Amino acid sequence: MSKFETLVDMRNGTQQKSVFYDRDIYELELERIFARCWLFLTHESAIPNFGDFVTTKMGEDEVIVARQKDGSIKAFINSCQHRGTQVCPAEAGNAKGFVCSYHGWSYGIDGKLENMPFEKELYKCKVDKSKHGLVQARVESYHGFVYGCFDDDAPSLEDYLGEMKWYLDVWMDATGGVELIGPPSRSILNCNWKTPTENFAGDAYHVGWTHAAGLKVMPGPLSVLSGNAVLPPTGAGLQVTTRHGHGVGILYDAGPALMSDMIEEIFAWQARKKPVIEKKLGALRARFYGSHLNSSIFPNNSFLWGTNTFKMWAPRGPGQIEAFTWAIVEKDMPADLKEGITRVMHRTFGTAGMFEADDSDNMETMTHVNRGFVTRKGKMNSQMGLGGDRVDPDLPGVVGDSAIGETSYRGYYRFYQEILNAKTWDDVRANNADWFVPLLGEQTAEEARKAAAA
Amino acid sequence: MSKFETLVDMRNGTQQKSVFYDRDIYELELERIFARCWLFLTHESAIPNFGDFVTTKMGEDEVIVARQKDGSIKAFINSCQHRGTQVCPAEAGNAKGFVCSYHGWSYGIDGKLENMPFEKELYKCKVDKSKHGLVQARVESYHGFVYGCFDDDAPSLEDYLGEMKWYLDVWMDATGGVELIGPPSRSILNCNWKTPTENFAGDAYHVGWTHAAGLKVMPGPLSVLSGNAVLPPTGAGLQVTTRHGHGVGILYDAGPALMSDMIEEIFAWQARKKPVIEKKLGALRARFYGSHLNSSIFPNNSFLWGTNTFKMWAPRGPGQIEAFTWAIVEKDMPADLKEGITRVMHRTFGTAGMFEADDSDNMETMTHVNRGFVTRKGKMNSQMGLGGDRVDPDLPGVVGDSAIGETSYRGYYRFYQEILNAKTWDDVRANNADWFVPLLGEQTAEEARKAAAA
Amino acid sequence: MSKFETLVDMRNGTQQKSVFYDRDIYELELERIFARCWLFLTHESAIPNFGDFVTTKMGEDEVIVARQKDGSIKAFINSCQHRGTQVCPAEAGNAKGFVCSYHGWSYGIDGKLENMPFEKELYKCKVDKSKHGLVQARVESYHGFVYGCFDDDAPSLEDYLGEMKWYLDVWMDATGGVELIGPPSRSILNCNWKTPTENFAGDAYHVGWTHAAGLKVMPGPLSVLSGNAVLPPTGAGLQVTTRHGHGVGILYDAGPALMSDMIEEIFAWQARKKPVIEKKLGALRARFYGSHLNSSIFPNNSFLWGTNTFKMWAPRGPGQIEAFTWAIVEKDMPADLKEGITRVMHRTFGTAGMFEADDSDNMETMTHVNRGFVTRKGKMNSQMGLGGDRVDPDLPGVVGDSAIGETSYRGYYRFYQEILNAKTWDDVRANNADWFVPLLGEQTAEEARKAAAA
Amino acid sequence: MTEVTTPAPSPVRASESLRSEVEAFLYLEARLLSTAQERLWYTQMLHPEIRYRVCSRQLRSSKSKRYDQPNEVFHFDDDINALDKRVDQIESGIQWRSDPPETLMYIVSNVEAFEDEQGGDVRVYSNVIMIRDRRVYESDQYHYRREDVMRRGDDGALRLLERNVVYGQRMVQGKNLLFFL
Amino acid sequence: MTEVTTPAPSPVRASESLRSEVEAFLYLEARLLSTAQERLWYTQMLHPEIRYRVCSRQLRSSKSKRYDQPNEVFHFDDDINALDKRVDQIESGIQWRSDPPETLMYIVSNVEAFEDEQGGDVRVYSNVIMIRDRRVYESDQYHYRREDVMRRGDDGALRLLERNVVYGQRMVQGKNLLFFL
Amino acid sequence: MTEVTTPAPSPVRASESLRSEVEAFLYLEARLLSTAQERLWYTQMLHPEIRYRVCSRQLRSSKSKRYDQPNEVFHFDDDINALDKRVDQIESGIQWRSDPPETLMYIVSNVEAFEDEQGGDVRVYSNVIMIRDRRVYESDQYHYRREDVMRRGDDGALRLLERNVVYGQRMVQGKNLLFFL
Ligand code: FES
Ligand code: FES
Ligand code: FES
Ligand SMILES: [Fe+3]
Ligand SMILES: [Fe+3]
Ligand SMILES: [Fe+3]
Repeated sequence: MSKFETLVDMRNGTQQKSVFYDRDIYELELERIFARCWLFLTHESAIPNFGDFVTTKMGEDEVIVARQKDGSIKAFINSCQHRGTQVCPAEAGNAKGFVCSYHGWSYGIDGKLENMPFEKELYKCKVDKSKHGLVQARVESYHGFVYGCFDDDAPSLEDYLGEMKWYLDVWMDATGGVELIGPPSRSILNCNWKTPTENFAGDAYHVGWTHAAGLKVMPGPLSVLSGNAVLPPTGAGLQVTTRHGHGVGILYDAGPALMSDMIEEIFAWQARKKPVIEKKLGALRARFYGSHLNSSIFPNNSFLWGTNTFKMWAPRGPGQIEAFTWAIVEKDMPADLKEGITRVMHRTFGTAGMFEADDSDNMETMTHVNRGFVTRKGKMNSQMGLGGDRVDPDLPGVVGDSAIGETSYRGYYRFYQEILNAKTWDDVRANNADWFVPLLGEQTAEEARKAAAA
Repeated sequence: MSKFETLVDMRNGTQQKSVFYDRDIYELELERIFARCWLFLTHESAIPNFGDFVTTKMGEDEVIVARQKDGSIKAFINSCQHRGTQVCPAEAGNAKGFVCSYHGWSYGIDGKLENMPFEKELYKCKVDKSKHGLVQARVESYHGFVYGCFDDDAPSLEDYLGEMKWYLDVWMDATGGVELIGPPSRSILNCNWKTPTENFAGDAYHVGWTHAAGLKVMPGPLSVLSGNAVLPPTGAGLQVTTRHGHGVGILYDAGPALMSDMIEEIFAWQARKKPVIEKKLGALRARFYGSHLNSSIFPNNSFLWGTNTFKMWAPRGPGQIEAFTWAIVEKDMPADLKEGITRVMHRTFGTAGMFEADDSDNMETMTHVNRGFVTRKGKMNSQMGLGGDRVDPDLPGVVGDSAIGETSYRGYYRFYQEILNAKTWDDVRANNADWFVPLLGEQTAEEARKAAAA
Repeated sequence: MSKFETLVDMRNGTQQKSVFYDRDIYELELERIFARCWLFLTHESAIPNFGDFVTTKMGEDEVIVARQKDGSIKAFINSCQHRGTQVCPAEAGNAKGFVCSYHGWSYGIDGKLENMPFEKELYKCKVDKSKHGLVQARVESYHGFVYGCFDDDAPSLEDYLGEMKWYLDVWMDATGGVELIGPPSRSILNCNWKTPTENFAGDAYHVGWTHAAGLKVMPGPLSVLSGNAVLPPTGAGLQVTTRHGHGVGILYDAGPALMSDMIEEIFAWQARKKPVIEKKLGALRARFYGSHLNSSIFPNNSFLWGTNTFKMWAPRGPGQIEAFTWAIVEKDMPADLKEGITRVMHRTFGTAGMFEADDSDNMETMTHVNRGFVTRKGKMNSQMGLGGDRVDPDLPGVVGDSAIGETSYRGYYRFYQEILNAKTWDDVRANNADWFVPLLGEQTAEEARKAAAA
Repeated sequence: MTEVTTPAPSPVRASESLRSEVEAFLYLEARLLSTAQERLWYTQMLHPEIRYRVCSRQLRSSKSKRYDQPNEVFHFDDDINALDKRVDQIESGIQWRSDPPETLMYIVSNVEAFEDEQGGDVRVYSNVIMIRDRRVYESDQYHYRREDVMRRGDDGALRLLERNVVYGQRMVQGKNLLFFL
Repeated sequence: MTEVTTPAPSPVRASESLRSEVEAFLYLEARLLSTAQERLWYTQMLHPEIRYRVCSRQLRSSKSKRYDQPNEVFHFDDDINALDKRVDQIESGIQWRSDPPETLMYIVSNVEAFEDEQGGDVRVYSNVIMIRDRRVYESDQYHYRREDVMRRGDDGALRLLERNVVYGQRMVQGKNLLFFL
Repeated sequence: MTEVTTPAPSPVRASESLRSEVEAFLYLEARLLSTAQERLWYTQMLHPEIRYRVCSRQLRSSKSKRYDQPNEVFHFDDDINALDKRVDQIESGIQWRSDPPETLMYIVSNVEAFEDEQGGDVRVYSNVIMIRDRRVYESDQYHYRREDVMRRGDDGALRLLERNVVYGQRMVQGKNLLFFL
């Protein structure tokens, strides 16, 4: 058994601290996670027209994401098939294609190799151009959110998102659709890529303490939480984790609580739209619309619905990430509401954000204390609510009945270990029936199975 | 036989140059040296009162060292048992305990987990708080100098110091006690952690040459050494190495020679106190009081008695250290004498020290030339005085009869190899009877054994 | 078969992208390439007199290169045999010897250990000084160009240069001799060391595209190439690769085309000298004199004859180099012509060079895109002209009949793989008869053999 | 957003004495911000109608004009109230990240002043390197260009009416911009 | 090459008003060079007889005098024509490396001015940190000392007659010096 | 030690002409120190009663007042004699580390001057980045704030009476401070 197979104790909700530090683990993550999972690329609204493109990262691979003539979207690696040079240094634009700055090989907007200068005169051995296009990734969209995947064997994006779709649909779809306001802010954080992801997936616990100062000075319905003065009451929220490690936490009715001078305007907007959503989805899910959702899509994509921030955490070695931040707005909002949300979102969760910076020290130190040999031999704990997780007929995924708990941590790391262990996606698929057992324990799982059978 | 077992030729006094460069060797050092030996933490005088604490490094592990209610001292790793965040960002202070900035778990001044916010409401599975305290190190003191050790199997601090105590007692104890003046200066040096340690352990040879300029312009009894103009005469000093690699070099009667405008005042102070010490310890050891002692306690703690500098060299990878520097003063000195010593000590051996910076280039280049593949295949030499080392009935340890020699280099690296090879401290203990054999050679060692038996 | 044996597909002209990124490959390169091949050190003209020396790099090893009393040149590692300190911090000078700044061991200008301070008084065990000289490299010169080699088993420099000598002789010798104008400029480039070397060895293809802007604004005979507006006509040039990976590309009659305001003066100088060279070497080779030659001597030494730039690319890990740049001038040129060439050479290919900087982005991105896990699984292509390479009775080496092609890339990486695989130079020598087979393919090679036999 | 640090439409260079006054203003501002006197800065140096913006631009080809998505992201886009909250946060006593306190140092240089068309306002260019030391090991360096507009209050003293920071480093390497630039 | 930033033989410190004028000149130059106005800089600020040099010195022992090879390498040694070509290259529209455009920021400091023996010329010392941001991830910092000579044109305006840059960092860590220092 | 770079009790801003004089003083000092003229600096710019101090502060929680150990360490705490020895060492000719010679470059900025209560003294704030190039590969950057006091000598020229450097970077990353700050 390799030393990588026991990084996570799925049943007891603990993880080796070395997962934030060890370079060998990181290399395995690149291979088994980032080269195999669906990774966020862009929102379709950033590349509406034929020839529009953005460049971004898939793990540490640089990719171009481009709108095709037929309206589809392709993604391909930003490295020339000749000697490897980057073919596009811009972050975004509209192009007919990409010309390599070294020898001028040119690629179409679909990444296919179109021209090699003086090909006829100089290439005696015919180079098969059809085999020298830029390396393609699979691309699929969900409600305009575009993801890419390097593994042909991976499930479809929809299957990969799985139970999460039921929660995403509320704001991505039932609202009439959303879009991301770019360009993203981009900044370094000296932390492991999993530290913000686990936090967004399932950490309502830190809000009152980490963000004590921000909560205190930004007046709003959550100010009372500052310094853990009070606990959200029972029934205030919910946590969910899913098949492929995605997690979501819900704080009911708290939607735009951190949106500062935009709170009232947003509440008013939501109040007007809520009836429409309720008609579409029923009361249970419509309540999510006005709630605050924190969430991560495995492996490195997070969002806050309510605070309207959308994040991608690109890894740069085990101890550093690049954070990408966009604002989420509803498509049918008036321009000044979109602008206001964007302005306030950056003020709270952007690079100069009053809440964002509170988190930095935590994430950086929890990464770098593990330089210590004895330190990194220790374990991390995510046992809050352990034993209380369950399957609910009305709520997809495994559910924790509390606004605050670590259900999503456990679910995130369960899948993390599963996919690290898997030689191929078939190994993952083999667990489809019983994936939740380690989270629930045999007994609860048995009940869950029975309930499902019934 | 692993490639790590032949880094040192104990008998011939040579070492592989790669010990200053190789990352694999460094990782082994963290495991077998820094996680097993006694490491300097602080002087008790820095944390006199209940609740006083300092933070420091044990190898690359960050630790908190705190005075307990009962006057004892505890040390524990500065990383939360929840998700790993650093719990104390200050270097020193007085605290009731430590509250993690992430979720607010709070630990007592003894490192025990005291409170998890909303524990009762949120933790269904009871987390056993008694098992989630900060990771403790053993802590023991010698004359107020506090050391920590991560290995339960290690000998006591007193046993670990061994023969060194006989030398340390002179200035640490017979003087009426000393203390360190902090806060320490802290600075980077781009060298392997063993380069300053070996130097302080046993390098009187470099003084005249490396410090030629400083000696020349700082008037005092040692100025004549500048540029190797003269050699200290026979009988001018002594070198000693000990069971666990600690070494000391003595230059008789040269005590405060480098202390610049404080020389006279210190000589006068020592002259007044010397009779007391002679009464306590006899003439032989009392002479040490007015002498200059250079020394390292294995693995990374050094001092100069006379120049009154106390050092800890914290490793930061194979090619970098953080140097901590304190001034040593006698407790019963008047305030202005303490202040003067501190001022002059920093002027000579502090971060802006006129002698300290002379050493930097040597230590940095002897580390980094080993980037060269052919360079680092070579060996280093520490054969000066080889063949002359002996055991002396009056002087604990293995002794070299000269102010200048490399006895302590050989002893330092002998133990370095021994503990790198040892699977546990039992492997070390098994050599207790014969540890000095490689240093003396069989024949001399045999005589030593006989003498000891007699 | 180790994973390092299939980095290059010699027959098909492709290479793994990981050769620019992987640290294990890099470590093997240090051992099997830089510790075994002839590496450029200096031109003799930089150290004309007894005691003159320069310091430079051989791979990552720092060396001193010094003129001896008998006029010969020695090279030795710049690391003291005592504790390893660098013994010479200057880049150049005239010295009687080198005194280590740590303890003052002193070495002669020949690297031999001459003096250890107080040796007689302090060293009981006699240290054999004759065995503690600085580690020597072999040194040989070719027309004043001095190379060093750490492997006693390697062929002589002349054998190592092999067929290249026939091309080098034209400008190094038949001109009456050349010299390098120093000191070199020195600068970082964040690229793998092979990226500029492969480029100089055989990349005429990039000139029109990469250097479009420079060509456009620097008036001269090559301006027409800007932006690939035209292709040099058939017969405009030639490419050659050789036994040990060295390559050269020739663009006929284009000599000083990039030399800006010096073009006319240089053309006039060459016109005057050409008859002499033609008399010595015949018309075929004399034409090389007024031509532009781009070339690399394996592993990391390049030059442009015509643009008169001479380069050494010292590796600093897999992703960084230090570029050394000298100007090449003919010894018998008048001082102001030498000065003008030097001035203009730095303006084009120096650290602030208008052409040099064009190349940087290509070389840096082709290195660092390989941080991407999927990216670096790909291959690089150097198939241009594959199938057309041949052996020519009049031209040493394997020849490609075109000014533009990738013959030299293929030859460079063929030898790269060969020497990486070789346990000793004997393994290389065993291929001497058939080395060109992978480049030509069996059939063409068979013809080549027959022709050679005839 | 105005193209920062390009000359204003009718650039009338201010007198040296006005430029000196402006420079002194910026030095004082830097000193207040680096000695935990943010409230004093807020009260005495800001104009109540201040617009405080910090902008990064997405990297685009200078030739591609067909792509029409916005290319600016505003890390700050604050009015006087938003700045008030930022100062409040610093003063809250429960901002864990600023205890032990951080140490800032500003190098303010290349101060140029121009008369603005709008009578009395001063348009000011400056370049800044700011280094933030915090914890034992963190030193982050920031650099940026500023275009400010200053207006005199009733008391005749200059106040900051507009701050426009062009943050040229596309990926912020200092991990956050939670300080006053 | 003149020993840069050591006092001229008869150093007569210029009046503060001349020094201010010179400082403003250097600030304007920096702004033009960092806002893609190199051509304006070339046309309006350079003297037609300009000599523009950037020099690195080989590290030598200060005691060794027997070695007589040259110790200076000139990264720039340009006259007005060579500078013209450099500006041309930037403006060519086909210099791939400068698209997306780079962002430069100069910190020009320690400006001292002296009257030169040659009537009317001004000898100017300054110290510079320049940071070049390009692509998403590259920020290279350069630092150097300058000794300039300025001369008034017929219109009375100062123009740059000599720039001598001492580049003290022996191995240039910012990978190239392809910008105006 | 005085809290550096916070306003003096009765801060009367010096006239611009005095401030310019002070700035010129600091520029000259920087130039002497970076061109191997330390002795000239010592002789002509220092006041015989100078107190020259460089201080690091231990990081403490701003709330914890119960801990009463000293929190300052002085890297320099020199009088005129100690400074003399430091200059001697540089000039000794046997300081191996300074051969080949180092190259220093100071960016002195944010110079503010105040009249001190003690008649005639000038209290001066400045911010500094200093970069030291040495050997082929070493470039170390330092940054710090200074609070100086200057006093006029009998000849009317300013001399440095007090230098107080607050060194904000707790762990000195440039490996030593063996230069004049
Ligand atoms: S590397 Fe892209 S065209 Fe050659
Ligand atoms: S990490 Fe410390 S309380 Fe959660
Ligand atoms: S290391 Fe060179 S003399 Fe000791
Ligand atoms: Fe948070
Ligand atoms: Fe020393
Ligand atoms: Fe090129």
